Amino acid sequence: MSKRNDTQKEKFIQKVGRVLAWPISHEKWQSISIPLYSILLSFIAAAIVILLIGKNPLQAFFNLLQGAGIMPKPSYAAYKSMFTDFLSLLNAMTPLVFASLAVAVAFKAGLFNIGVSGQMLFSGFLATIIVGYSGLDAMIAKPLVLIIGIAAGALMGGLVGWLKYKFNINEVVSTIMLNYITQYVVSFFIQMYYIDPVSRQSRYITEESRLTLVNVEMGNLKMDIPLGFILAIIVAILLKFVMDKTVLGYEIKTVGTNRNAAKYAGMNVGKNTVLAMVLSGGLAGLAGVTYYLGYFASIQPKVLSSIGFDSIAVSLLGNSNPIGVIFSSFLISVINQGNTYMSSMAGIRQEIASVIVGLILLFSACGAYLKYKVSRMKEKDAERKEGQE
Amino acid sequence: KDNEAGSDDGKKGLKIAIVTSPSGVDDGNFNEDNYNGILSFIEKNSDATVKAIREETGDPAAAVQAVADIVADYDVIVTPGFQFAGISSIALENPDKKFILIDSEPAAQGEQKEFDNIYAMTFAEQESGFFAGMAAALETKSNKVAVVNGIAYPSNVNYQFGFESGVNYVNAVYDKKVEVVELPAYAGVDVNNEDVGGNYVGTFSDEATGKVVGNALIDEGVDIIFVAAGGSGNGVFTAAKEAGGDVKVIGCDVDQFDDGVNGSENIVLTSGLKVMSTNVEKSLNSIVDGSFKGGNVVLQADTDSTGYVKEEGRHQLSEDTISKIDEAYKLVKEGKVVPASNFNGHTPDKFPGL
Amino acid sequence: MSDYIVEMKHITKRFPGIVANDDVTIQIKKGEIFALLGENGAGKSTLMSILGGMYEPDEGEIYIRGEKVQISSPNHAAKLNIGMVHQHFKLVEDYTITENIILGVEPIKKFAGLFPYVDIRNANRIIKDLSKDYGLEVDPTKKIEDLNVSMQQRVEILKVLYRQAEILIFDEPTAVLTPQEIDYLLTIIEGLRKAGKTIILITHKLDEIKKVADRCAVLNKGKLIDVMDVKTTSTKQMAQLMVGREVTFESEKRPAEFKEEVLKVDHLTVKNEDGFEVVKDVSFSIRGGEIFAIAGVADNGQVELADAIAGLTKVSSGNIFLNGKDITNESVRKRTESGISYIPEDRQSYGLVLDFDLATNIGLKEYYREPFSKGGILNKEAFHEHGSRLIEKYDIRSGQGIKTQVRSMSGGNQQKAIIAREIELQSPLMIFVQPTRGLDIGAIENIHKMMIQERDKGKAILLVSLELDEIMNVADTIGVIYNGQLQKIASRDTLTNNEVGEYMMGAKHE
Amino acid sequence: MDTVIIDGLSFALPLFIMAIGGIYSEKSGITNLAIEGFQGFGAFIGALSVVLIANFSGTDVQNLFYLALLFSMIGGMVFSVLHALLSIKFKANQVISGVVINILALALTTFLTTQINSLVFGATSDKFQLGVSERFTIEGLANIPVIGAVFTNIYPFEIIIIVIAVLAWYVLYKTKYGMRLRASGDNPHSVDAAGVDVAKIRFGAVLISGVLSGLGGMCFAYSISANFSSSIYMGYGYLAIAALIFGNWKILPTLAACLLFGFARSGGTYIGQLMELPSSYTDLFMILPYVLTLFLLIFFSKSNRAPRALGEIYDKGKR
Ligand SMILES: Nc1ncnc2c1ncn2[C@@H]1O[C@H](COP(=O)(O)OP(=O)(O)OP(=O)(O)O)[C@@H](O)[C@H]1O
Ligand SMILES: Nc1ncnc2c1ncn2[C@@H]1O[C@H](COP(=O)(O)OP(=O)(O)OP(=O)(O)O)[C@@H](O)[C@H]1O
Ligand SMILES: [Mg+2]
Ligand SMILES: [Mg+2]
Repeated sequence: MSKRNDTQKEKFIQKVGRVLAWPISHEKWQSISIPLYSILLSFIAAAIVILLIGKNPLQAFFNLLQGAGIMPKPSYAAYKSMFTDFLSLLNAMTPLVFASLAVAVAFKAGLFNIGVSGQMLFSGFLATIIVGYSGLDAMIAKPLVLIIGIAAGALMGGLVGWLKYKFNINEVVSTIMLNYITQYVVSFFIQMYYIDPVSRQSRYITEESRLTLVNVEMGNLKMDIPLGFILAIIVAILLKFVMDKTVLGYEIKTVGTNRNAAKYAGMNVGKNTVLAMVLSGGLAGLAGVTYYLGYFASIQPKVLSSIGFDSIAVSLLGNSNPIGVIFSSFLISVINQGNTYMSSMAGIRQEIASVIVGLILLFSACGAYLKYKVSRMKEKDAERKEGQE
Repeated sequence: KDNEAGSDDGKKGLKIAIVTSPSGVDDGNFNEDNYNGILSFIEKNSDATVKAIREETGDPAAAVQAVADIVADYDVIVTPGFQFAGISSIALENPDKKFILIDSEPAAQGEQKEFDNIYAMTFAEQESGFFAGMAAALETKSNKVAVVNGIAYPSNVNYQFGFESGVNYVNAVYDKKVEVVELPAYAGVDVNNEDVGGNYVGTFSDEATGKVVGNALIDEGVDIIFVAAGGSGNGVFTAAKEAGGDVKVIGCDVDQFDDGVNGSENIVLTSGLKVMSTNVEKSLNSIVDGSFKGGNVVLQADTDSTGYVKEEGRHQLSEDTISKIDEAYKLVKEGKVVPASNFNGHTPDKFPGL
Repeated sequence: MSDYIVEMKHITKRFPGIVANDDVTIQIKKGEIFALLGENGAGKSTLMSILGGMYEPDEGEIYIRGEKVQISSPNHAAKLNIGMVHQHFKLVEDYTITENIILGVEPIKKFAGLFPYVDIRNANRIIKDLSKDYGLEVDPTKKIEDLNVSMQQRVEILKVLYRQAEILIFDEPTAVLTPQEIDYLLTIIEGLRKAGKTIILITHKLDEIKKVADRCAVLNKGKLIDVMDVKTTSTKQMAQLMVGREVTFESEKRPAEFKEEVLKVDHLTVKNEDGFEVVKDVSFSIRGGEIFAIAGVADNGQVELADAIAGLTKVSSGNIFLNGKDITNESVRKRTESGISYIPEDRQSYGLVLDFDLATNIGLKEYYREPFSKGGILNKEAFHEHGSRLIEKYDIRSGQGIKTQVRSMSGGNQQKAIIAREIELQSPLMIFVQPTRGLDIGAIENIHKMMIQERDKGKAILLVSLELDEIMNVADTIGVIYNGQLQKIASRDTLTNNEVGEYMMGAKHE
Repeated sequence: MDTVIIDGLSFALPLFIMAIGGIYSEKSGITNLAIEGFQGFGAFIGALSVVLIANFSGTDVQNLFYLALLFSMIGGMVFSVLHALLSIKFKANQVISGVVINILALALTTFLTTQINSLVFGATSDKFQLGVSERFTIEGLANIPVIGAVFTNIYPFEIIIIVIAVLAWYVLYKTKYGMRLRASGDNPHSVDAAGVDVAKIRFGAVLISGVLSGLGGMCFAYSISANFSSSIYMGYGYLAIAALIFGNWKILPTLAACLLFGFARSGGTYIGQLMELPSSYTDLFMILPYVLTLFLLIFFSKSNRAPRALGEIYDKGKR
């Protein structure tokens, strides 16, 4: 009797499982549907958290979108509109895209670049002191900032790759060490030579060298135009192409998956390891300059941007796929950007936003499991059908 | 405490927002003191509301952005901290909004340094430092006292010079031989690149190094330390607590007595104050009664805006010490004693009233 | 009670795209040696994995000693006294032999009556004794990473015996052993039977079956074809049943026509990672149209020699010439381009990227040039086309064609994929290291044919094999390696099996 | 000079115990970047528990030192369940899981600290105030020149850590569980084939790592600031990982690495004090441990080898 009940219960669970799994059961769409599903789950979880503290989750999410410039707010300050909010969203998102791409590239080569923050800081700092205070013309300064950013980041990334290849130094350790070293050294120089006593961080860079055009007046709006954003999109698409369609990408992936086989196939493992880190570092450098000379215009001493760590998770959420990374960065940026407004309107503490981000990342880390479960379920179904025939 | 006080948004009262640095309005310290001023205002003006908003990076640009994000929805924005100096641009764009900026002057916009809709208050830190220095010099048993700061920004140097002035004042007036201990390795270099001595941790957020500095001073025989070093100061507190015995600290900015609990004892002798809450409340009142006037003001003892804690149960000063400090307080108020600050042209060894 | 100790009835097991076992029924008597035979991918390993508790069958029933069981895990199988010796050893390299054997069934003692600890010392003794009893002598305190393959296999067998297995499954135990080691293993297997154990043996080598097995089941594409009595069946019949056509064991081969010298190895010395000389002062040359085979017992430097020629290992002294050009310090890529194909010994960690699909793996060596890529841009079409062609041509079987993830392919078919790729490079020099390891006889025959075909096209072929039969079968010239040194180079026709065997053991010098 | 040793030890030992946790996890095959999160969450729970107990029982927080340590271990363990679930049950990428957990730990503990302070204690504060830990000196031994400093001004937790470290060594190398654990990190298939549940072993290892990290976090909270706040997330978790990799995943060499960090840190400060450079130079001395590590790694990394199966998602079907 109870046994029968059990099987009925089991069947019911299976049915529920199948219904729940249906949206992500189509293999072809899984690379999109699974992250979406994870996000959905995390928002449900976040909604529960918000309900628990006695607020209305729907309103909160709506406020989040309003704050991020996706939905209109009921009132705007002078010179502001949904459009300017949206632009600042893009502005904030730009470094995150670059940083996540940096992580993704290294990841493809089987390396964990935990040092994105350090690379960002290093390149941001160099660009700041070389160009930021130089008074160069915008036409020269902006490209120069990009070049210095890429070069500095690539140099530092390359160093990590080289240490790994030459001395077998685990890149997780070397990047952690370099993070600290950069943080302290840069802080030292800022405190000694570049400090602005009022803001207590490095002096502001010139408008000309800044990668975001700030307070551009158009109509009755003042907007911040993130030049780096367009670059980020182009770079992501380019990277996607490089990874999927070129010899370089193929080599990096092979080295990342099986070093021995790569060597056997005639690939230069050392070169590819260093190259992947150079690429990753270069991207981190871009993240650095768009952050310190774009979104911001100065550097806080002794602070490593948390973007370096967030990007690890963001890149996973985007499946280490450059295009996916654009979307995942967008999502995380919406939450980060919208949260001030959400807090103001819904009276929910900002920390909740971090908790939501954490939840999203948590659920998306389980994407592989979802995929596995679904395919198992489908196998079972297929077998059952065959059995019946 | 919820970060929403007052009640319904439907009412017509003053809509206030307070935007703070990452530590939030419940940091039990600087931000909270400002917040308390608002709450106290709301208690008397029950149709007013306040929302507390925390900016998470602590970066000035982000801080300004956070204000810009929400400015449309409020009448008054209270912004405690130097990070918010940049709100002057928003103030220009939104002349119908009022801003109360604490502990910083607004960033200049072109030539303009003062703004009609920004009331920016800074405090004469050297005065608070002065009272702290007197307290230390009067209470020390080892005749060695010290001040620990974060970085040699003007506000910190003001505290340091004020403290040293206070000690020197006591030495001169009450014929004591109290030494202000300075560790050469932690000498500060001020914004004009001048060596100002003192004990600077080098950062406001490193408790560990703060503790190292605290321990080094205690090793030198110092028994009273004035701590004006932000987060790094917690480390000094810990060092004092671990040292036990007679080592005491003097808090800074707000009453830090609660942070001094050490088992059944308390290590906080007293605290040097910036009186922010009442000043915030005052200027909110001025908005309501229409007397609000923008501008940059330095608040001093003459408005009871600087001082020290002598409230029963919140300090461990002797009656005698209190009366001596209060005497000096009067002189400071009257401008007869002017403790040295970073840029007022006086030095701790030579200032009016010494 | 039934006569059978193991009965697997109507077993069906499906994997995506393939039915690995299709309604298979086998019954095994206590105390017999039961052989399983079948082409690569026929489902032998799968069937035995089911018995060993690794997989659960989709359909069918299993009876052990007449009792119906559901074997849910290897642990459960061990409780039923079933033990499996996998072909890919499951050993902890960092551990000693003892530690590996007792893992999971550790003997515990207490220190000061309080702190339990694993009693290694006692276990060492027990294992020493056990290994003596079965003629599997080992030094229990040695680490696995210091052992050669045949020793590692002994550890696997001891592991099973230590757990008191009555039913022992061997999955291709001889594929990695030298002829001498094989003989030894077979005696051990017979000894085990004498000790009352029941043995199931998967192998592709018919003479081994003939030698020790009592009965033999033949699988084909997941289906049971027949179970026969080994005594009354000839190897030819078995082979025919398995492949479905007649198989010739001797390769037809015209006399060789030697052309220009292609490879010249001159006083080559190679050191391993620990700085130990593993190839010592080796010199030889291969002409076009020649199959030069290196005979030798495993671990005598032949793999390092091949690696050195292919550029995977650094040379410490001496030179290598290809078509007269010194390539000693060239990169792997340069060598491949100057004309070297290489089938490495370790197919899974060198020859293939297991996580990539078949088409990508088949293009692994040519991806950077036309038509696979142009100006640094890959051409997926070319990969697919090339892959499909080779799958067809070399009869590579897999669940989903060129899109199959290589990891899911049977070992034999993985090997075929590598062979196809390397032969298609059409390099003047082809290095084949153990090309037929783990392949079924049909496939072996095919590969031998192909090697001879390439030879006849004028290619120089360097064959490294542990199997004397294979060498005697296809080689034109034989070099015997022992302890890193070439003991003897001579024409195939001037050597007998025995002579080569003696050189291989280092018993005879030039 | 004494302070170099005293401060060095009080920093090195908590780091060491966290690194041992990392060794457990990584030796079992699970990459553990989540130490940072574990130690923070552990310290959070430890601090919260004693603050609550003190509040409701009227005891002085000062006397709850050992309870705080205990609860921090429990807290670290509870939080580590997340990493275990994610990387073992849900087959998530372990590095990512670690990073996500760190992000979550920071967000959750800061949020909860202020929330609980206001809801439960009606106080507005972003920290939990702890009592300070006592320190003691072993009289006779303390008088030995130089070495004496080791026995001077000891935090009780230093002794506890050493005892636990010995215990950890014993379990890892002498017991059946330890043997299976190390095997799981080398070749999980062999462990599986031996009838041992790899997932369970690894789950246990990650939990142990949570326990030890929690303890480490609490010790830092006591030794540095005598309170719990988000400033506990100083990157020491990552430093512990660097130490264990530097120590080649072995307990004793890892101790050496931690001591190196500790002494280089306090030594750097000491040199700074000796040279009497102004405070702005402190930053330069702070890099000493990290530069030293990088430099030494150049010589020691060649022979470094991670557990063979580290970071691989164990899937029975795969070989
Ligand atoms: N876990 C699995 N997932 C998917 N397919 C599998 C799996 N295991 C085996 N197969 C497929 O099942 C078929 C039978 O494989 P099996 O390993 O049993 O063959 P085999 O007879 O042992 O071959 P070989 O002689 O090459 O060892 C093969 O086509 C193989 O690709
Ligand atoms: N994760 C997997 N997915 C698909 N197939 C798998 C997987 N793991 C193992 N297999 C298949 O399972 C089968 C059994 O593996 P086993 O270790 O017995 O090797 P085998 O087939 O005998 O290989 P070999 O030919 O090298 O002896 C193989 O066919 C292998 O390809
Ligand atoms: Mg098989
Ligand atoms: Mg096989």
